[in-house]
Amino acid sequence: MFRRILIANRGEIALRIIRACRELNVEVVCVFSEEDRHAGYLEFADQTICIGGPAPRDSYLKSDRIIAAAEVSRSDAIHPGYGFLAENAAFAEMCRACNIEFIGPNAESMRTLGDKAAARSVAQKARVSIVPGSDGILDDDNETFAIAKKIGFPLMIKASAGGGGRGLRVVQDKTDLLGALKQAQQEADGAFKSTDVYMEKFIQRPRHVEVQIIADKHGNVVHLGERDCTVQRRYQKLIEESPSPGITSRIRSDLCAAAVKLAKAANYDSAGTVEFLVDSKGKYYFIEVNTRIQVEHPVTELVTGVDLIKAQIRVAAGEKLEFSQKTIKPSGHSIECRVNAEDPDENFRPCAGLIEKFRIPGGPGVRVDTHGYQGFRLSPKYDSLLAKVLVWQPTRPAAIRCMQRALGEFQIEPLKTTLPFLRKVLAHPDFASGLIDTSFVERTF
Amino acid sequence: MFRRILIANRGEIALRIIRACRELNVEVVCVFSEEDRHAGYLEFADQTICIGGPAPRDSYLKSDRIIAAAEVSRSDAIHPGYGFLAENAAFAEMCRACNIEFIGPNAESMRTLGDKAAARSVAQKARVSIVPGSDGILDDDNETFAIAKKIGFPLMIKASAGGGGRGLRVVQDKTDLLGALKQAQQEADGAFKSTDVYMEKFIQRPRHVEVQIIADKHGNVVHLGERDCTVQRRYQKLIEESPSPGITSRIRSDLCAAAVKLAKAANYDSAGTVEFLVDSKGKYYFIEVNTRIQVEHPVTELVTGVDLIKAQIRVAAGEKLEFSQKTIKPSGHSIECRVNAEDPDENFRPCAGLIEKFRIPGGPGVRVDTHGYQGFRLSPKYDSLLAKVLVWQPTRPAAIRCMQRALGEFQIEPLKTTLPFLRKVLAHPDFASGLIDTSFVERTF
Amino acid sequence: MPDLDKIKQLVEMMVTNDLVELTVRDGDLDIKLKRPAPCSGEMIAVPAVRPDVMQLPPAALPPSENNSAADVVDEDKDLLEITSPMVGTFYAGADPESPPFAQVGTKISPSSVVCVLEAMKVFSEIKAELAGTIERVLVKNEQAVEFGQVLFLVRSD
Amino acid sequence: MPDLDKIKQLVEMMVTNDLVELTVRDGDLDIKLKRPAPCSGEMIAVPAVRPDVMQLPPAALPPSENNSAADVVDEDKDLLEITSPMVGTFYAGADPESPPFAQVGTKISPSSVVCVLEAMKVFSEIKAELAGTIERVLVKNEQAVEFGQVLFLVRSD
Repeated sequence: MFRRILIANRGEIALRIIRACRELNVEVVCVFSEEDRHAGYLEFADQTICIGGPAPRDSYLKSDRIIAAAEVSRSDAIHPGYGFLAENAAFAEMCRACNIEFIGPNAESMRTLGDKAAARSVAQKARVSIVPGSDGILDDDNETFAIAKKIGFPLMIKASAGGGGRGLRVVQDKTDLLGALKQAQQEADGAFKSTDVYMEKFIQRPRHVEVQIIADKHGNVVHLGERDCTVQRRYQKLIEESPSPGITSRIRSDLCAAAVKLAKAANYDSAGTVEFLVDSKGKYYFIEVNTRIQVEHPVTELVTGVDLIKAQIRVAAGEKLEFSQKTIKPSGHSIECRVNAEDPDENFRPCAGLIEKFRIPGGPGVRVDTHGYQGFRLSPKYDSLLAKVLVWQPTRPAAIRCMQRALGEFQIEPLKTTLPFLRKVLAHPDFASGLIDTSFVERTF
Repeated sequence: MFRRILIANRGEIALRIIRACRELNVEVVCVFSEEDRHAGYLEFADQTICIGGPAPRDSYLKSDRIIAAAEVSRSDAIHPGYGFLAENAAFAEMCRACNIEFIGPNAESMRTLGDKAAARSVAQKARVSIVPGSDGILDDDNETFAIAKKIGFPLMIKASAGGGGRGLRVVQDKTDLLGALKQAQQEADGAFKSTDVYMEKFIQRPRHVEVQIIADKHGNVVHLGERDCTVQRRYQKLIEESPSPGITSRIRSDLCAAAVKLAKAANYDSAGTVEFLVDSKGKYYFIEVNTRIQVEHPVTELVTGVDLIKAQIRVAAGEKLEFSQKTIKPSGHSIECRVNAEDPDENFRPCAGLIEKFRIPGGPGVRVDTHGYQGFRLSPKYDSLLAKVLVWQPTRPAAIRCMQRALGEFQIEPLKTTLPFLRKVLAHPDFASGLIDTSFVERTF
Repeated sequence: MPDLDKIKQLVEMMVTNDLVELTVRDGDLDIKLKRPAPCSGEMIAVPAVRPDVMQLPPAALPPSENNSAADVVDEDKDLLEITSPMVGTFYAGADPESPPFAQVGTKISPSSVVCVLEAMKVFSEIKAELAGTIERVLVKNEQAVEFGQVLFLVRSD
Repeated sequence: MPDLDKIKQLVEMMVTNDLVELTVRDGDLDIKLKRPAPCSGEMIAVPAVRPDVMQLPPAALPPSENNSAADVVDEDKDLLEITSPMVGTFYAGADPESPPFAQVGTKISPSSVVCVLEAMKVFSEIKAELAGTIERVLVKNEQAVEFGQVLFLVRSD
């Protein structure tokens, strides 16, 4: 096991990693930006090192300063958390070149899975179904028709340089195909100075379901069940739960098996997440792999009893997994709500400032992960995630009631937060029924 | 299910019951004394009713006012929590006579088990071993020798009116018996104006192990495993855990079976605890039954996944138990530490006053039950229990590390608390080994 | 009369420099100025009085039962209070047909019965324990009352 | 009426020196000034600077590495600071045998090299960027320094 780990992150995930290190009896070094100097979680580190100014590019993204901090503090590993440098393969290689273990997958696996096209090809080789698409630019009308026929309607035409919906057309049947193609090309040309467009199957009303995997350096890969992250707003996850209320146990085991196959095919050797879209008919499509720990990892911890951060650190230190697929028996139901310092009445505008009242929920079945406290000044310079409220109960209805109770107890003043919004979602009959798709929030609220 | 429950208690257990009611979708009425008017947990009740002055005899022990409060608020049940009226069979009968369900066992069962002699005789009938004793006053020397021979040495002679160690003698062998008897009688006469003494086996270096049971009104009795409460100071439990680190699985199943037999013999129909002493050779002796929910009940909740308060309310409402002995599968290890507002350096003198800083631990495996918060003024009028810190981990060593981490995070200022003391206990090798007895704290610290 | 301009200058000095008290005495002249002390931050330490934080289905309670002694606005500090010595249901008169024992304007002596409180089927006559004229009745007939709740405000004669 | 100018001076004296009360009595003249006590509740809002709350086995860290910029006592507000622009190891001289670039009393100009910092095997000469005389050296040779840590205090000439 490592003797001392440097945490190259901040906020709730830094605190989460500190907690894991404490329980592993590993010393902790925290780097911080000038903006975070007075953050409470730093009190729990054995050592803290200022690495630069408030802007991430001046501190949490400064790989050389972080490695220098690991060197002067004689840390033997760096935990990158999520975001910042967590999926930067070059940083991982730099760490290892300096004899500091990067707590994450090997760089090659990270590079492959981090590249969308390469990950698709790994998935195809592992016979994991991907979202059918043109795999290239559409430049010939006959070919376009042929591909469209293969993919099936409805489909999407997307600008290669795309983003923000520009150069994007949903095509319902083949009579509209060429017209939509031309429109998309023109729009793409106007927006991105490129007429390059490609084609992809349009997954109708999908759920977002992801599988947690963990692998060691000895070839063992175990999945820890799935998380359902269908409640999103503008691609930001708001609520996650496990098990998914929208898939059958048959699909569940298919997804989990696919995730393990993919991880093995990519020689994966850390904690990671394989993301899928599942359509209303239960057909699933691999979309991407997150080669890091995720915000919503505690959902899985609550149903499996596995501490993912501790497990991730152990495998990074070369230990074999302490459990096998057989010993993992998920039980009960877990839900996570992200409490962001954002004003739901003002289009989720981030709010920052001094927290004058902060009473977190507690009692049975409730877990709160937060770096906030009464007297904490939330910085406007970083993301607005203030707390993760998690519950575990034997059944989903009980978990929903427990979450409603916990959200009701949570008092934060004077900052605006997403608490009132989350309470509305939890009380919504469609959420209770579980029969929702990724457009639920935007359609409903 | 009840429509509205009145909580006849205060502090952390009132909040615990509020939480259970919220999750059961039952309305909550809280009674409070003038001293508790501004307590934060009252904010979570649907209705609050002041029932009298600060002294418990003027409020929380005023059965007539509590029942009147239940009547005016149209509550259909009263939850007594622990302490106060929780084990008062007359109060339970009064409630039921007023058509208000008392959330606890039937009065007869409560009366029988609440009386030490009656409970011993129930245990004997159910063939559960009890601490051998004279079952009456020692008034004949020959008989005294005969009983002593049956009980075995060492034994204790105790004043019937006793307390505080006066009139108490430990006798190592029979040559000392008559001398000790005379001394004890004289001392008892001086202290209590009564020479009545009785004899009981002296259990050497015992552990305190208790079994959680729950029974419904349909004859179903289920045990939920044991809790080890050996870490005590002056008969006050400080740390509880489950499973017990000091008994074999054979003794465990014997204890649990004995507890179920006893509960069945007494027609028990609520949540309760059967307490045992276990000596160093693994021999166990029934001591008493607590016919109420206990402070340390969450320890059992964490290893079984059963919400005991919700289950207790359900059976009081006439529902059948949702689980059977077969479906209860305790897993992992749980520890509770009681954080009292007491100064460990000043002989555990209670401390009260304004809490200016209160940052509770969180993260994986940690549960905190507390009615405290930053800005809360702890009253000197009631008991000093401020928070219960609980952890769950797959193994006992991991649970100890997790608890050390959690106690390290807990910041309370400026009140003195037992936190530093608890940290010392958790770090002690004898606690880690688990090989302790009820004198551990007094011998060691 | 001292120079008003100078007083004005003193006041400005106070405000600019955040003084809370200023006294000048010079011979017959005696000027004393005071400003309120700023909020000391205690706000943080004092728990808010029960906001509606619960988002669960609201309780369908009879609305009149939600009064508590703390809610009574203390409008007139000179008035005396008759408070409830118990928890129960308030009855203004001996029975539904009878007139109330005490209404606004009723003169009372310490031994006057002002209402009946019922708890657990037992009806107790409540005496004024003080003398004066009823100025306000703060509870309605058949309303539930808690311990210490103010029932009447009385003007001492 | 006393001299307003003198009162004004008294007030300034109060503000500058953070007095909360000032009374002057001289014959008939009697002046009393009061300012609010500093806000006492702010304590709650400001997190304490890392007390040793962790009770777990303490880290066996080299003691010299525990300095942080925040710990440096700001004794003299007139002194200028030279801070570390990076995270690394501080070297006072070009090599172990060489004398330090800057010691107490050393005169420096903006282009003077004051130390070498090493990070990831790269040695960087750090320039003063200001002129004056070194008044204090706050770090030891081979000590680890963080970003923004004060290395030298300089008296401007």
